[in-house]
Amino acid sequence: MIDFGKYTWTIISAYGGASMLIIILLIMTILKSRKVNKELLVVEQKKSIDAQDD
Amino acid sequence: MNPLLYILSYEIKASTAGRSLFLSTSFFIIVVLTANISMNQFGIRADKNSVSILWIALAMSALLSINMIFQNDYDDGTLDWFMLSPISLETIVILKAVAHWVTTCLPMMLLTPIVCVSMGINFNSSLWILLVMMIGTPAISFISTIGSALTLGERANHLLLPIFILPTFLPILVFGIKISMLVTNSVYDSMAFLIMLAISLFCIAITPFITAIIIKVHYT
Amino acid sequence: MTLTGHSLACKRGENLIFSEINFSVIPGSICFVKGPNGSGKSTLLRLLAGLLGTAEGLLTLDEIDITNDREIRAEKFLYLGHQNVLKQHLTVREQISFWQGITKKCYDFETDPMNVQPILNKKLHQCSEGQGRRVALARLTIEMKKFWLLDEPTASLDTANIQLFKSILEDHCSNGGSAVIATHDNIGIKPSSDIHLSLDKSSLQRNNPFI
Amino acid sequence: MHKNSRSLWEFANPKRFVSIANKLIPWLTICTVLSMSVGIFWGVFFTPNDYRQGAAVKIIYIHVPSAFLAINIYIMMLIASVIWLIRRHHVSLLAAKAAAPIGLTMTLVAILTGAIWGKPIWGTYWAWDPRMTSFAILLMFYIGYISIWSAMEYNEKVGDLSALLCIIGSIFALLSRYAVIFWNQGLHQGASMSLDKEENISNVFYLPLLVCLLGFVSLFFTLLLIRTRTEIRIKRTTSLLRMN
Repeated sequence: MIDFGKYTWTIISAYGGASMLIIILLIMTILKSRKVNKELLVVEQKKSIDAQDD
Repeated sequence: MNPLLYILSYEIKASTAGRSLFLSTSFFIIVVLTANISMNQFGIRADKNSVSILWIALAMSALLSINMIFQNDYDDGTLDWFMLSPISLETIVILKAVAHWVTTCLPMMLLTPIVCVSMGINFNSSLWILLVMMIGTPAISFISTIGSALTLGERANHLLLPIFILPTFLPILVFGIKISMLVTNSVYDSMAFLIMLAISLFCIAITPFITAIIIKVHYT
Repeated sequence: MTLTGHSLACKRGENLIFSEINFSVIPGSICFVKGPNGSGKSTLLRLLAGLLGTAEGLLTLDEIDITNDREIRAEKFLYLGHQNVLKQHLTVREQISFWQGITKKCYDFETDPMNVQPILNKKLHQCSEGQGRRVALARLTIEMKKFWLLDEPTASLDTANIQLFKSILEDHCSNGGSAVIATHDNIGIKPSSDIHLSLDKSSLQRNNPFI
Repeated sequence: MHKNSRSLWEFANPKRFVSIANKLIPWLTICTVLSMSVGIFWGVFFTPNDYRQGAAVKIIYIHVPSAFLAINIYIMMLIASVIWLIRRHHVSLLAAKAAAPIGLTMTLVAILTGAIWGKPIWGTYWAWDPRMTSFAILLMFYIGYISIWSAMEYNEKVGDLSALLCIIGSIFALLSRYAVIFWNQGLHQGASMSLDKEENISNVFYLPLLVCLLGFVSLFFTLLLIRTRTEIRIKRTTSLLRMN
């Protein structure tokens, strides 16, 4: 299917390696973003409950 | 006597009394000898082309004593005292760097001609290497103050220091090693000498200001 | 010379350590800084010494604004914090002769106000905490500055040595000097004024852009 | 700052930044996905082979954009650090912090693809050619910058230190680069993306490369916005917790 003659593996490994690195970065970014967002929501909710109590 | 000279001699006295002098020079010798011995065991002769070992050992031993430059002063309050004294912080940094040079780089340089013998470098060339070191090592001492100031108060993270200080030695190391190698092969490139001198002077000129700014950051 | 603070405030990052500190120290008087742990006593002394920036307020010396004046402070103030400003591997004699050399003044070995004579040849790391503190206090009598800013000066001193400290303090005051001292110990001197710091953190983080 | 003033400094307000970022992120994501897939498909399947390098030239569509980003992200961090030091805008500092891992990844991608490309063309994965050495230097300074953040807890002091480190790093990185260039002029071809493109690279490769570049740049901005938003939220969480 994908055929670039003698360079096939060169190109596949370059693209594969590059996309792996970028996907690792992407996943780490998204996971951290979600985790932090959750924590913030919890803290903010607690804050607003405290404010109502006062 | 001038108060600056007083501080300088006090610094030198304080750091030699702490035996860091002995430690960093012996570290230098140990690194060079270990490298030479292990290279000779594997059939590669440590010859005049291995002169780069000298420079790497020198940079490493300078690194070893970096956190002594400001950390001790920070811990015992001397840095507070310097901050409050009428002498500007930049001057203090210069004195510190000179003291560091005298107590760590100078002894190592004096040992260089002896160590060079183990690599089969003739005496004449080793004097030239000494000259190149003379140009390069003050810059190493000055750059070291930056690292020392950056990690002030971060006791747990002494590993942090080599990570960002070793790369800043690069310009000096690249020139120092290359010129030393040329010199041992009897090639004398005066242009390279001059450029190395320029780089060295440039580093010496900017680092006191940078270090002073970094120290002030710790005090705001 | 009167040192006056007009509604001083200090910030660390976005945190307000204290604010609205007013005081006045006239010549020959002593001012104690009082307050619970963590209320910013050390911070106030460091701010007076010039080691920290003033966020708000003015510090004046005889009506002259010295809030940002480094030279006048260096000339008039002597700050001694928790640390002793001593090098671990030098002897007491070397340490004292360094101060003498740099200030061009002499320590009075005849009367020996801080009783350092017996430990002159000891290295600092061989000295006990209290002996180290004594050497540090000996610097006060060498440098001869008008204002002493002392943070826990009597920490780890025994009663006999507190008496020594009291006598150099009284000497200092009778010569027209003054001192701002943060301490929990009872030195036995009646201060002419107090600065009270409280642990009130309600005004904390009023300028935090993240909230 | 006045509430209605329209200037760049509006972004300096963390809340405002987050709300703008929330609006921008979906669009940027679409832009990234579109231009990257179009650019790479176009480049890989619909361009002819280079007459000298054969099909290996197709690596250019990731190599050049990632190298471009690796250098420019460092410059962006440098500018953000200077803005922080002068105007004390937290968002600027946090953006520099957030950009560093992206820059590191891009440097790694550039080095990796370059090595894979170099093997069939030059016959070696790695040569100490000035441009490759520059990337090695860049890598070291990225690692230094990230390590200072990871080693210390966030506060303004560490912010100042990291900003200064970024400035010092760029001075010494430049010095090292020219020190290396002084001693060896290398085998790397000249810049592929300079203004006089005719000299360096023909049109057939240039257009898809531009699309890829757009894709990488918008990928960078998407990641940067997400990461900066995360950093702001962390800061907000800790500030709220400390208020109790």
